[in-house]
Amino acid sequence: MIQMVTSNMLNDTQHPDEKNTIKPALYALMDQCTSGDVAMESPVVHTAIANDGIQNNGIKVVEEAFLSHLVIRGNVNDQDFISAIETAASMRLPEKLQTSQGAHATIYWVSPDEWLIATNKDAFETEANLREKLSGHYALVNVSGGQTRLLLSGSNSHRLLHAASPYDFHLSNFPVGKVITTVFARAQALIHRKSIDEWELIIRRSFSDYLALWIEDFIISC
Amino acid sequence: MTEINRLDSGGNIDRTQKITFTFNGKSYTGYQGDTVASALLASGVNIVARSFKYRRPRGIMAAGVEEPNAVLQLGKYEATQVPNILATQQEIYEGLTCRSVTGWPSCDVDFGGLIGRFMGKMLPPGFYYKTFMKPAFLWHTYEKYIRKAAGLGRSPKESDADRYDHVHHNIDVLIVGAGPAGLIAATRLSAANVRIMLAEETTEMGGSLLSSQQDINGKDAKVWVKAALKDLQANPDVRLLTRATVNGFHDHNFVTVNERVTDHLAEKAPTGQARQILHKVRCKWIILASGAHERPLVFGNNDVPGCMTASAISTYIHRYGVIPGSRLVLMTNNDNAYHTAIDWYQCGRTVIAVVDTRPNPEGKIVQKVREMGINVFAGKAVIDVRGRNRVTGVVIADIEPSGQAVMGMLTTLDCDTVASSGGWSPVVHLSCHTGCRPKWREDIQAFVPGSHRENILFAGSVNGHYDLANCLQEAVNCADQIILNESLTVQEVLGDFKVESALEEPIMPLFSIPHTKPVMQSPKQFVDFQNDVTVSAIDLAVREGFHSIEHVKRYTVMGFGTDQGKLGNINGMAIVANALDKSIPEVGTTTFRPNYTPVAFGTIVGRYRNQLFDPERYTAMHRWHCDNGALFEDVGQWKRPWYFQAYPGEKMQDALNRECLAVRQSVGIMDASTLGKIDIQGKDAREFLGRVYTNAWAKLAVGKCRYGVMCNEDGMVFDDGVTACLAEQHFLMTTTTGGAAKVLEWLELFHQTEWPELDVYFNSVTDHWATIAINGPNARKLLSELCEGIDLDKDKFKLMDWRQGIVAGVPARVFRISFTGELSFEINVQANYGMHVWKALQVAGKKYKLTPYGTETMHVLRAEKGFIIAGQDTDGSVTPLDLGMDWCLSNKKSFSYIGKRGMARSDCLRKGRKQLVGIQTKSKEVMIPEGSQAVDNPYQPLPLEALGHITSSYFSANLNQSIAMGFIKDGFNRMGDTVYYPQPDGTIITAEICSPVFYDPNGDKQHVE
Amino acid sequence: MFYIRCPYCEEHRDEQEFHRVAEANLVRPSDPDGCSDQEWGEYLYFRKNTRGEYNELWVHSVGCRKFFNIQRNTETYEILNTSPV
Amino acid sequence: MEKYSAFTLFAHALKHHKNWQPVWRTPSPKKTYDVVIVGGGGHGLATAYYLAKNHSLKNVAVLEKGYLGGGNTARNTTIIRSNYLWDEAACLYEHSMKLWEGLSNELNYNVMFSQRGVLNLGHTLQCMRDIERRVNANRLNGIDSVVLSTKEVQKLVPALDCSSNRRYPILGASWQPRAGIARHDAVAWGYARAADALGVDIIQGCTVEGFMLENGAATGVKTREYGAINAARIGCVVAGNSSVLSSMAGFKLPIESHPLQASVSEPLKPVLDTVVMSNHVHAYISQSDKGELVIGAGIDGYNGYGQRGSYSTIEDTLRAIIEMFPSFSRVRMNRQWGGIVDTTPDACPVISETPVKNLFFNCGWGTGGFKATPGSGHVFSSMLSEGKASMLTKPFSLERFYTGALIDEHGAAGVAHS
Ligand SMILES: Cc1cc2nc3c(=O)[nH]c(=O)nc-3n(C[C@H](O)[C@H](O)[C@H](O)COP(=O)(O)OP(=O)(O)OC[C@H]3O[C@@H](n4cnc5c(N)ncnc54)[C@H](O)[C@@H]3O)c2cc1C
Ligand SMILES: NC(=O)c1ccc[n+]([C@@H]2O[C@H](COP(=O)([O-])OP(=O)(O)OC[C@H]3O[C@@H](n4cnc5c(N)ncnc54)[C@H](O)[C@@H]3O)[C@@H](O)[C@H]2O)c1
Ligand SMILES: Cc1cc2nc3c(=O)[nH]c(=O)nc-3n(C[C@H](O)[C@H](O)[C@H](O)COP(=O)(O)O)c2cc1C
Ligand SMILES: [Zn+2]
Repeated sequence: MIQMVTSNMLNDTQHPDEKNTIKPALYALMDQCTSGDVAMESPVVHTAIANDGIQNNGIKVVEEAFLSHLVIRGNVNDQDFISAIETAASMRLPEKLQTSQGAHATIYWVSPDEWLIATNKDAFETEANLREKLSGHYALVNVSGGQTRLLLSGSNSHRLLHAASPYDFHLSNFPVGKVITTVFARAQALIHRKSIDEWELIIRRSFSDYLALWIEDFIISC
Repeated sequence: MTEINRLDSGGNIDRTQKITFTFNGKSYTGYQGDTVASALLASGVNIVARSFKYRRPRGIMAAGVEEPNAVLQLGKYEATQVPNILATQQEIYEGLTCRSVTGWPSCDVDFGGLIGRFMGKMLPPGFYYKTFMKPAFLWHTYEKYIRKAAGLGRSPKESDADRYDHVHHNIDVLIVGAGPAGLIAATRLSAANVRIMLAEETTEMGGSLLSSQQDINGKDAKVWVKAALKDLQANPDVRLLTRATVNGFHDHNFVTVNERVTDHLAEKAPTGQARQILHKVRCKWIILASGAHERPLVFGNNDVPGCMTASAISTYIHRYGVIPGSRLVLMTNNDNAYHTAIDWYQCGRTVIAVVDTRPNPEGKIVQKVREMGINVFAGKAVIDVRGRNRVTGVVIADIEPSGQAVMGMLTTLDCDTVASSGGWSPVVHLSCHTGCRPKWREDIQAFVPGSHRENILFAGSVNGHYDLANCLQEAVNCADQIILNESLTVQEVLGDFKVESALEEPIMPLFSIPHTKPVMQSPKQFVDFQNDVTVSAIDLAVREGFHSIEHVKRYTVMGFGTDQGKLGNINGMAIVANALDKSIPEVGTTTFRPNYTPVAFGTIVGRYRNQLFDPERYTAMHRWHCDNGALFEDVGQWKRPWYFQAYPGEKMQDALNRECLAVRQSVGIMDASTLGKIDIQGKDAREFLGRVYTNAWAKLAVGKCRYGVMCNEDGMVFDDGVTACLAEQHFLMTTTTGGAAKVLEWLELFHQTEWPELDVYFNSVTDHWATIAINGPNARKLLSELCEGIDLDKDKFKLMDWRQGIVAGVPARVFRISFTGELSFEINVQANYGMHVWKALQVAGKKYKLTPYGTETMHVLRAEKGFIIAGQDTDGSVTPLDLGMDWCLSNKKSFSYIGKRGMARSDCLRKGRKQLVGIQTKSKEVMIPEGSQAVDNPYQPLPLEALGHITSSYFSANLNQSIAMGFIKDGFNRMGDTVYYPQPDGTIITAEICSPVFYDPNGDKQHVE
Repeated sequence: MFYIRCPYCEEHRDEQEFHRVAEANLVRPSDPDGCSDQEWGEYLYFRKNTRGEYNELWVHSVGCRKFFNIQRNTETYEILNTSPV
Repeated sequence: MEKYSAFTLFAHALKHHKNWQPVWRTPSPKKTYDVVIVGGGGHGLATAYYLAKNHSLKNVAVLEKGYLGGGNTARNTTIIRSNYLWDEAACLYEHSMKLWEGLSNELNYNVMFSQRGVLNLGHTLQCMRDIERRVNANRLNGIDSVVLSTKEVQKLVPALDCSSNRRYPILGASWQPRAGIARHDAVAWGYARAADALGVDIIQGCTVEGFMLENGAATGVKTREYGAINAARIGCVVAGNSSVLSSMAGFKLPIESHPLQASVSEPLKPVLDTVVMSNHVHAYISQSDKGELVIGAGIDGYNGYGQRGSYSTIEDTLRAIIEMFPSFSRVRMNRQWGGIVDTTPDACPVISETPVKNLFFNCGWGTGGFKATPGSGHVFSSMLSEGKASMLTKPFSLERFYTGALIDEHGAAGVAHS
């Protein structure tokens, strides 16, 4: 915590190579967003899903663009790690295949040592806040530009999932709040059941044009 | 054509819906609910095909998927042609167009028939292995004719415009077949709150009950079927599918079901609908209730149109109101077939006789038939059929109780239809797809499913329960077993039934009827109709030494057809057993494999065709590239700009020259976002890097970058890239575009399995960062116009440094690394800003004539500098030493890094290995094509010893000459030597071995102000 | 089509989420430089490749990205057990 | 051996085909043989034939646990070509190709070797570089091999979609006109018949369960059905089961056995006159003389001896076929099956002495050994008769996995799985 130095500080003169006046930073924390008036483009900006999304016959898909996505890595057996995260996020770290929902954020379980937090709060602040609390062996990675969240909803939404993925989405196997990462069309997605007929899909930017095309192809013929 | 064989009533067809269709150019009518087969039979059509080898006229023999003859070409339009559709499966719709796939000029008059009749003797099985060998050069010509003669339908020539879909299911129980067994199992389970799918191949649920006159609970079984369906439909957890074939049973209870959604509606699927759906089902349990196929008996000329299986005739009568003839002779070795005689009789047509091969049939049903006044000849068999295009009569004789010989007087009976029944073959196919073998049951003369590892249960006639009561009971037991095993609670007990048990007399073990003449001289007795395999063919195969049933199959091609021998295989096995004097189980079956019935390629592919075939991965700036003349190169799944056309039609080499000069003379811009990027955090990150890279990482300072090469454990280069030290315990690794996923998995593999004690985490950030490279003497000037917070002074921001600042208003990490040899900056911004920064650079770059360039120019520029591209200049057999990269190996590391031991193996250290060098053509304007092979003396006779190949070759506009890199044996020691590159056109390119660095060898360009 | 229980996600997933990596328990020699060519060759290439019960290393690549061991029968394709590495 | 020809066929027809002789005998094994060959696939049978024919070793037995030719020989897509990248491999496969060219007449059995040409398509710039490299190397080795443009490919194969708007457009191809396909079963049968005629005992239904070993040397085999059989030399040619056999002798091989699948469509009128292979989208296809499209699928990643693989592999393959041939979408798939292929780290075979004296292995042909059947048998018979490697086989010894002198035919070489 004392060692926390954002690499903003590295900018010009304080290169640690040259000036060893402060303790070197362990991790490079960077505010990657601009406060200025700069045009952002979401991964699906050029697809049918952009803006108001696409819908037909009881299936709707819209993007929840420009959320902050942060990967958290750490050891669940490390009580300090758990409590640091929980204090910083004011949320519980979800159990296996679960999510936890806060006012501004959702934390998704990804793997035994990996979680994803998606929040409408600033990524830098969130990360800084977490890093301030954390110590020991952990990692935080800002991936906000690398993925986006889609909201799939409607009474027929499960049909889209059944066409795209071999996983069992039946309520008995996939209750509200569960999350998995699985095969989706010929790419992959993190899928979270938000309510009976609402699903969050988190997909990678570089695959999003393809997936949007797939979704469009499905929805117009469903 | 009038429907001379249509009964006045009966059948599950809609007589208010008359439908017209075309067969072989002639128009026919039928009713909604007819198949092509039932409609053709109704109209008295006899010939639907010519046989494969002997070109004999063939008619419809069966009523379902086991039909071997009635194979049609379907379709009016080119794009919707479907080859090899079974008339017995295809429902008619208005305007349906189909024709026979064999017969020239038509299947009614086939000149091939003459050849077949006279040349037939020359065509025993495998005749082609024995002939056409001399003269050898003529084989190709023979082959052409063989190919033309073979093949059934034809492929469409145009692309399929229809849509196909896949649907995944995870369910508790899949029930295959909706006969009485399947239906009652579904009913019983439907009260247990489980997810069920019931899939039925035909158009209607009910199975054999639809073709018979049985009662359940005291009423016509069809009433019971309706009621059961109604109940099932009311349960949302039960999925009912008709026209849905369970075509494959795969490991771990994974099953594919092919649903033909619109084939009965029209040639092309109605707009918006998928033509077919592939259901991919993962189920806890399977109940196989797929029934049994009746097999015909084998006798002389048993293929003349008018010869059918007994049950098929009953099906045509009951399901379609069609009776396929006037005067019937029925031959059987069992009781069950008597039902067909009764059905025929009750239609008011003549049953000439029932010929029962059993010496003393006395069963209830036999009595009943006798009482109807029908002749029953016991202990006799049909040995031959009269007629060519249609049965005109049969020859019968006494048969020994052993079935081994016929004797006595021959009698001829006039008739136009011969039904035969040789017993039933359970549809065990699916039960065998995961490698289990069926087992023989002597009492019913049939194979039933063998024992299984999987959760698969068998109910009904598939398991040899031919009696309806037993059949239903077994299905109920299956359902109960699942309920018990899964500890399910049942709300109410469903599926109780009352059925009168109809005891039958045993079947006589008989498959093939002997003839008075020896096998080789008797009239043709067909076993596999589609492939023209006869008893004598099988007999000959066995005599020639093909004793294994698999050999017989392959030598005679029995069971190779579109029907996979559903009708004939068991008879064939029995004939082999007889010839070898073995039992049928000793001979065994051939292997059952998917598909149970054929499945369209399109269905298997589903949506994943054309644009959806494979993902196209785009960067954040992709749209700009599209709008600005980019042509793309496929790199892995990525689309990368290859080069940009400044104007439509600009030639590639012109574009490259322009781009290359722009970079070296002013500044160029490239989208480098596709490079793999891996975020590495943890206190042991440095140590880890030192283990997976060949060079040293211990001292890399924060703010610095370093190039690294990664090897496999065998010492061969597999990826390379630059890694930056972001903070003491935080690194950013870059990989090649194609290598990203592989490298990440490689790191994880070693971390998770070998060195879990190292504290480090890896995460892909490839998609998170948009990476823009600006290269050229004006790169700094350009950057300085948009950049804040970074001192760009060349001594403050040195080569292999990185800095953080603001570019075009966006926080960025800027790396001063160079793959072109020019002054170069790689700007990384969060990808949502990528397009903004890219565009801002375009605007600011105008005054420097900022030029976008693609991968090809990047390749030329790096080649001018002698930099390698992993994957192009390496191929998995190249060590860093072979590349002259000794400088990249650190032998001072305490840990034996990955690849170190591998590259120290004796062959990797031997003299004379191929080494990567520069190649300069003697005529500097001549380019050596990539892939050209070097030789020392091109005038030697073949084979020539190749010294190595050209890996990279370009025209360098900057140097105004060609440049190349390539491997040469012992190349490092041969600088200045001349080598030759012989070309396919006979020319020889002369070149000199040189340093691969063609441009700016001292690296001065990096130091421009 | 295998149905594989990931020992980390603790539930069954379709085969498409996984891929096989290698024979299980191939341990990198602790002193590679001390190995003879023969020993190193054995480590690199020579495998049990058992017909019958066999241990393999798989990875839940479209999922939790964790490597794990499978004990399965290469003849019947039954999976007997999966366990974390 | 009775001579086969149109004339004898006619003569037999006159006698109602009553007098054809068995193609091979059904002997019981003797106590002792000069050479025992384990595995009655094409390679084993060819080895036996050449031992008898070229090395005058007639006291030879082939032991086959199932029916002869029932292993991968029965289940491969029959592609025959010799356009391999590395000299060592190219020479071996070209040696085989030359034998194919006279094989029907040599064996007096028409193996229906159809030199209809093989195309290896390139879909990316790197594919094309690799193709150029391989074709150039082939030419120096005297192998007929050329690079074709997209246009030329289209002309050869009208059904192929060569337009530039495909996901992975076809940029060109390598073309070997002498390459082609053959009738796989006939190859096994032809060799068996010819070997039998020279006195080789072919024993089907005879499973080798172990070796008799004395002082580090093999002296015979133990069989399940017939007990011990002595042999001066033993050659194992058991493809996917090689590791099973080597473990009986106490050593491991650099081999892993994987399922490789294939499928056929229903028979069609001629629509594809050559063989089309694509490494990149990964599928290969030809049309047999009977009319079915024969399609080779990918290899499954896991080890398996089940002669079947995963359905997703079949899906992937058909996706690739429809990407290349969109007009085949309504054609239907009739049957799919699998074999067990013995893969090596460098996709080249092992033809080698072993740590056990007098025991030799010929294996590791993996996904592409059918084409090598005559050549493999030819060179292995020399090894068995001389007890050591020849020029052609030396590079393929086990030794290379220690020295590192691998002959890496992966990737760059357009190995594909056939
Ligand atoms: C789907 C598929 C497609 C292929 N496509 C091609 C292609 O297009 N072109 C090409 O060139 N190659 C292809 N191959 C590879 C080719 O089939 C094989 O490399 C080749 O057939 C191997 O021949 P073989 O005689 O060595 O093996 P096999 O034919 O497999 O013979 C080995 C024999 O050994 C027997 N055996 C095993 N264990 C024992 C024992 N303990 N005792 C006694 N006998 C035993 C087996 O029963 C078997 O008959 C393909 C393979 C497959 C599976
Ligand atoms: N007395 C006899 O000799 C005898 C012989 C056989 C059958 N039978 C009678 O037949 C009935 C047998 O009933 P059952 O329920 O066992 O069989 P069934 O023949 O009535 O039903 C089986 C159903 O399965 C379907 N099917 C088969 N394979 C399929 C697949 N792969 N995918 C989808 N559907 C498939 C068939 O289309 C059929 O509708 C009983 O009524 C029995 O009395 C009598
Ligand atoms: C080149 C080739 C062509 C084949 N053609 C057919 C065919 O037309 N019909 C068929 O049913 N099987 C065909 N087969 C597959 C065989 O029936 C069988 O599945 C294969 O030899 C594997 O044997 P198995 O299924 O008995 O294990 C073909 C096999 C090969 C190798
Ligand atoms: Zn997992």
